[in-house]
Amino acid sequence: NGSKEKAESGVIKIALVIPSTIDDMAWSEAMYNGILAVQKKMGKDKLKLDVSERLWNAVDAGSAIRQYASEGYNIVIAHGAQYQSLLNDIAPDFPKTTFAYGTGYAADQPNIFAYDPFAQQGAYLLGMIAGLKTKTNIIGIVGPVESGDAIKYNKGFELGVKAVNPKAKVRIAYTGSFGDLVAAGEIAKSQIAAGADILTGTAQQSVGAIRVAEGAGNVFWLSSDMDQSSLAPKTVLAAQAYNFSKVIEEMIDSRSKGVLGGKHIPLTLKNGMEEIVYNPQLASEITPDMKAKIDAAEKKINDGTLKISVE
Amino acid sequence: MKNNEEKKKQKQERLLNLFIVVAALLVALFIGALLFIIAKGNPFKAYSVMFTRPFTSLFGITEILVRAAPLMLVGLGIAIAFRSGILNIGGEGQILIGAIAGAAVALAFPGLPKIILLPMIFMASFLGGALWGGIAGWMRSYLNVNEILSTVMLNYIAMQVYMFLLRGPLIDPKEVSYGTGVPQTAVFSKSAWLAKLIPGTRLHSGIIIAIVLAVAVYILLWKTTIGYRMRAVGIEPKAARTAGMNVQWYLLLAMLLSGGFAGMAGAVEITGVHHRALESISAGYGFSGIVVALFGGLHPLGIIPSSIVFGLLIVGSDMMQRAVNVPASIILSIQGLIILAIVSAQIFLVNPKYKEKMLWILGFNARLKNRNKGERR
Amino acid sequence: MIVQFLVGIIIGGIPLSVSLLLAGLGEMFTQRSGVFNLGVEGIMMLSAFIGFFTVYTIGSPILGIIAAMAVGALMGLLMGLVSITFKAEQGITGIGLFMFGWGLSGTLFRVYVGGVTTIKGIDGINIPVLSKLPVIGPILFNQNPLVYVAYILVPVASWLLFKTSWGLKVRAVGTTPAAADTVGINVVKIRYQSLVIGGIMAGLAGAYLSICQAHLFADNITAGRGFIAVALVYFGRWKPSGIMGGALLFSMAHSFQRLIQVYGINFPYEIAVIIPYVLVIVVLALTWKSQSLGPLALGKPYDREFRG
Amino acid sequence: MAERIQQLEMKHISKRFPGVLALDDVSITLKNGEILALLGENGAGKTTLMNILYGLYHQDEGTVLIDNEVIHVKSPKDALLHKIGMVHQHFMLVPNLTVLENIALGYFQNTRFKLDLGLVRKKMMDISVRYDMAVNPDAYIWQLSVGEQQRVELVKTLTLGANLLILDEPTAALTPQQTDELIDLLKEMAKDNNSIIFISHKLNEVKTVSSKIAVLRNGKLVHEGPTGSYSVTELAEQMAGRQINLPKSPEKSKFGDVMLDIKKVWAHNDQGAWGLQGLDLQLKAGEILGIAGVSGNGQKELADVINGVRKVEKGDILLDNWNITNHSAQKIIDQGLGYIPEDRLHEGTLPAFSVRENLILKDYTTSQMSSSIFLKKKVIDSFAEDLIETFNIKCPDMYTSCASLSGGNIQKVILAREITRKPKVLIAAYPIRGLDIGAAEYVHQRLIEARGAGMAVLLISEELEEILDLCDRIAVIYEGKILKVLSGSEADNRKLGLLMAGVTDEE
Ligand SMILES: Nc1ncnc2c1ncn2[C@@H]1O[C@H](COP(=O)(O)OP(=O)(O)OP(=O)(O)O)[C@@H](O)[C@H]1O
Ligand SMILES: Nc1ncnc2c1ncn2[C@@H]1O[C@H](COP(=O)(O)OP(=O)(O)OP(=O)(O)O)[C@@H](O)[C@H]1O
Ligand SMILES: [Mg+2]
Ligand SMILES: [Mg+2]
Repeated sequence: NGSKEKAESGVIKIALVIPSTIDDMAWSEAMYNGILAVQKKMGKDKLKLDVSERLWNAVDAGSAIRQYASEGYNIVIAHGAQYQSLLNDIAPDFPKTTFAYGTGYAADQPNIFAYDPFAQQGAYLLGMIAGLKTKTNIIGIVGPVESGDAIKYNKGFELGVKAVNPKAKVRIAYTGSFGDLVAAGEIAKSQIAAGADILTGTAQQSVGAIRVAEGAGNVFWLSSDMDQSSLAPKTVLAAQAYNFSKVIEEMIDSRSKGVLGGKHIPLTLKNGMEEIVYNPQLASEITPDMKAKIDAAEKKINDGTLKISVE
Repeated sequence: MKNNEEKKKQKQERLLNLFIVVAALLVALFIGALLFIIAKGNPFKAYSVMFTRPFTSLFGITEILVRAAPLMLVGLGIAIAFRSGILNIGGEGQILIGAIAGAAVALAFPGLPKIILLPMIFMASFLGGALWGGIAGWMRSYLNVNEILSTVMLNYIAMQVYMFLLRGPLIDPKEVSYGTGVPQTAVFSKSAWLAKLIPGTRLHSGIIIAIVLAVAVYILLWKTTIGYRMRAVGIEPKAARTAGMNVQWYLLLAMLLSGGFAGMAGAVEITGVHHRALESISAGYGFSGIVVALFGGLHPLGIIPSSIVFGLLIVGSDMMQRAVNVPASIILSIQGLIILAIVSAQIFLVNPKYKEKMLWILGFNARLKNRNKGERR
Repeated sequence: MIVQFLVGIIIGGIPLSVSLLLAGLGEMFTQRSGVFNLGVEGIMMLSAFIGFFTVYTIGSPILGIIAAMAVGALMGLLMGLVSITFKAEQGITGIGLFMFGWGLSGTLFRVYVGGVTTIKGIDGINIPVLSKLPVIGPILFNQNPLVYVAYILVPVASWLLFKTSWGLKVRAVGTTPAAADTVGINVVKIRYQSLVIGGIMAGLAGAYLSICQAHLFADNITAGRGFIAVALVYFGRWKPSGIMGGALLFSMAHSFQRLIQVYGINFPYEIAVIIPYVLVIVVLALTWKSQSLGPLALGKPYDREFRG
Repeated sequence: MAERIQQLEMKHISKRFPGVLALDDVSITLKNGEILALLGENGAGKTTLMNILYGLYHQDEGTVLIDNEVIHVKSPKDALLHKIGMVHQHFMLVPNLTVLENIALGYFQNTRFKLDLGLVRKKMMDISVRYDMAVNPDAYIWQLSVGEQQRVELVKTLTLGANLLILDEPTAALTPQQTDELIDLLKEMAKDNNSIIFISHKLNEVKTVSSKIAVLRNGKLVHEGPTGSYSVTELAEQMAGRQINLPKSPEKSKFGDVMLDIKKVWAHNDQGAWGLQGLDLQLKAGEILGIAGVSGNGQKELADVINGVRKVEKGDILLDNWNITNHSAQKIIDQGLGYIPEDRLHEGTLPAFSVRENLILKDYTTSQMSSSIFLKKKVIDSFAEDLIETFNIKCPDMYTSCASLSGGNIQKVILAREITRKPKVLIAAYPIRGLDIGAAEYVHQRLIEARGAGMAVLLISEELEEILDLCDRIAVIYEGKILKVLSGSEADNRKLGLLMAGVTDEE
């Protein structure tokens, strides 16, 4: 009956809680842009959005989430894996509110969605691009911390490279921090100095590495989380981008059918919540031959004949 | 007669304290208002939310206490170290090591009953934090390595050790089997959860533990021979040595205790709030704890209210950011301003010269009276 | 191969050492005068933004650096106002300053820039011919201009501290302010001057990060470097050469751990990442015997008439 | 040197500190070539008055005039510009700078940015030669003995161009010889048309050096006039407002067993050289044994090794036949050692602790004051109250911090604590240094009482007067060894003076 009320008023209030900021050019911004896109479609009067930033710490986030729920927001999105147990704690107290978090698989409560980017899928395709494009046969990954999405991404990427270019070496180095852009830049420099001509990486720190790749000249960057080509149009070749707007739409849709949660939403190439975006300015760098190979692989992934194991 | 006068004086002092703290706060808020204008937000609305909204709901009030618990524990540890002459800025690392040690115990003995398991977790966290603080303490005592240097470095090392354990040996097996790989432990068995004080809120019994420990620290520092020695060593190591105290050992002990308390703050967070250990368990409590301790006058019983005030500051500004829609960063800068203003105001409370002037401004004519009588102490 | 690896370490390490060295040298003056400024991180953060913002709007990196230094000086004055004039506890003042600087930079960035944007900044200079020399070429003759500035400042700081009357005053004020006071030295003024110099240097360090190293600004760009710089002052025992040694040790260790990661030597990366921190502690612990007296009045406000 | 100050006047000076009226309408005058001695008990306001003249403090009321012109001395810099120089009660030297650098510090006030040490060296050597005060310009202050530091202070003040000199207890830490030299020097300088204000508690010196005296009591000027007509006892009476008799130990022929036996002890000093070189000494119950010697000859090391805070390299120390060599300080204290250290504020007490807490510093672990780890508040309170009363310690209440007490009262706290525990052996290092004559009388009485009660007292001092008055035997320490032990009756000023200078074979 809760959903009916909302349907009557016709306005959906979404609250977003993110660990970094809406302009981090990565994970948080991707989600923010996704919601904005839905808002644009539905109209500002139909979808209201409020954001709380820098709630990297789970305690602070918990308080924000609880407050949003008690203020009658319909959907509260806690955009990070670390928020899982918070939601499990809060959700039973607000049975009419939809909660969502990701990366995660466990939607243990009837009003929690767990969204789960299959980072390895897009990464596999990007890895193929890297393997095909590299001249030095050295490809560098600038990692933040070896965990969660970064592992999935890195593994998928490596498999993609090996699939098309077994001779190529993939070198991973971590900064030990998600936000240290300068350190990421330094690692990128070391990677380039050690011969890498294609770089990739995850988390908001990667912005620092992109800048270094751009400065180095003949190095390409492959983006994760979102299309980062606006940062370095001559360097960012392609991106594995999450289409969070579809995730949001699915949740809104579910609610209208009276389902407040309890679902695991994977973000895959197949369901279009994850996609490969090519930088139009560097379109000439991707030959039709390469494109064909990538598309073929994508097809295989989608029909299940190619499984990318991240175990 | 004399008693009356004493009382009047005490009343004046209290009034002065209040007046000065409020005045300092106003100055900070005024400068903060300029920041709001720069950030294109409405300062009036912001402040009214910040200082009233937390009190309008049970949720707000309980949240303040949820924050106060770890702050109090860290603050107590800092005060112990400070009183013994050591500036412990390694709280952040000690919290993490404490949390992970407690988590390891919670995961290893899920079947034990609550009254055994919880104390074991707290003990483990205490020992973990004590180990981390003790490293710095030992190096300071016996190798003469400056504790500021070592604790800054140890904070980074703790962070990496913590992450290593979380994504390796202690990771939730489900995270591995499912392939999400989020660095967090499995949820503890219920017997490792602190009791909830008020259902429907996050308020847990950690705050009671913290208050009890604050009293214990007070007793330790002022009512026991150990505390006597620790404070003596902090004030004048030379005299303490001449009086037969083992200065090095008491410095080390202070750091062990200080780290142990920070470690227990970690225990409170994992058993009271998250019920598991996860990334980013400390919201800078290691640093805020220093501020809390100093606001509390480095006195355990002062740290109780000061951690609650700081809890209000955190919760209130958090609510304010959502209400006014300004960048979250602005809260940090306003908290910074408040700290600066309040420490600046201390001079009016501590320095008798300024204090007299302030009393005079408030209309208490202590100074002139004394003078005419030509009184000597 | 070995030579290449070593050169790689040095080339990778030098840029990293610059911000630590600059901020550390500044903090050395501050501490020598008796003030413990834990707010360096906040100063670096704010000036990194101001430097970036100036380049972003006006386009001149030189002006950016000047603006960053000016903001650093102002932050130094603020620290002075609270810790010298109001005689507040210095550690806590530093933490306040840190929070203020961090928060303000984040706020201004969001409101007036909006999102991550890159700028032209200052690139390394490639001294023709010389930079082609083997081994020393890339190390000595192919660096960012501020790298040279930072390393030239090491002897300059030494000279200032040990060979000028001002430096003598700073040393005296930080050790026995009462003695300095009784020969007519204005303790407050010297401390303010030292704080301003410390602020300017921290500002330069911040500008280096945003304008020279990253060519952009992002929230928390300094990521703890200011705190490391403060720690290195202790490591270097309040001497420019010691601080340089510390900054080099720390950043070379960083560079080393990055390279072993990049070359795929297989062990948990966490261990690699903590190498520099452990190394700094270990070196200091091993050299404990050569202890020297620091500024004895460090952290203590000075007041002629006030008796604790 | 340029023009001299002809006349200095301080008129109607009042100064208030929170809770204390330190100076109440005080006026003094000083003419060129005069030496004015400023007398008064501890806390009478002498230093405060001089600090006002020197610009360190600012008077609440009153004016300062030089040559009939009102001057405003806002800071020491102004004072130096007016050619006023001051040697402070506590040395104002930077320990980790050299002598030369310390002097340059003041010298370069208004000169160039570049440090020209050569110039200062020349100036300084001029002064040093002219007044015959040898100092090594390149030595670090921390390497110097107290006497040498005192000389540096003087040279510094003169190099900075002062011709009105304020000397605040300059002789407190000097040996008799050094004191004599200083007095000659001051007279010399006065002849040279300098004016001098001299503060001291040692009335003999005052009588020899000064041409004029001013006496402060409780912040008020109670007497001013020429020195000539007063005897030392009269001066003492002026100061304290009562009669004062410095006590002497009554003759005694029977002493107890050997309580402290120091056998050929060797120990390093802070600089790593040998501070004690096979020192040998026996101390009996019920006697006061004086250690006479120029400071820096091993007194500090001796006190330290007995206390267990310095390592004994060779030799043994027996306390009541127990070997305490290299035991921990705690053990030695438990064995029955009492100690009145030289640095009363930072070694003898914990300055920020209350009087109450300082009084229990050595007894808080006894079963009387604590059970297991808990301190017994009530017992301690009444204990502290008792001591404050019996030892007449002047403090607002027992919760006042020790740092805020006057030197004499701090010494009383230490005495009360150490004597009440009835130690077998009591070491007293320079117990009356800096104390006024009334307080000195008090301390001496207590030491004599301790002797009467059978304690073995080791009195380390440079003041021959004190040693001759109190000691049953006198050991002269020289370069880390006991040069000779004299009985109280055979010793006199001259003999001791020679021995202290290392001369053993007179005639
Ligand atoms: N800065 C200060 N703050 C508070 N009280 C002070 C201060 N300086 C001096 N006093 C008080 O003023 C009085 C005079 O002190 P002053 O130091 O002038 O005495 P003095 O005559 O020099 O004593 P002494 O012989 O011990 O050196 C004392 O009661 C002292 O406690
Ligand atoms: N900012 C500075 N940088 C370097 N040296 C300085 C600085 N300020 C002062 N000095 C040195 O100190 C000398 C003057 O110091 P002093 O404290 O007397 O200054 P002042 O301007 O006379 O003081 P005030 O005007 O505040 O009374 C200068 O000649 C120079 O040697
Ligand atoms: Mg005095
Ligand atoms: Mg001037």
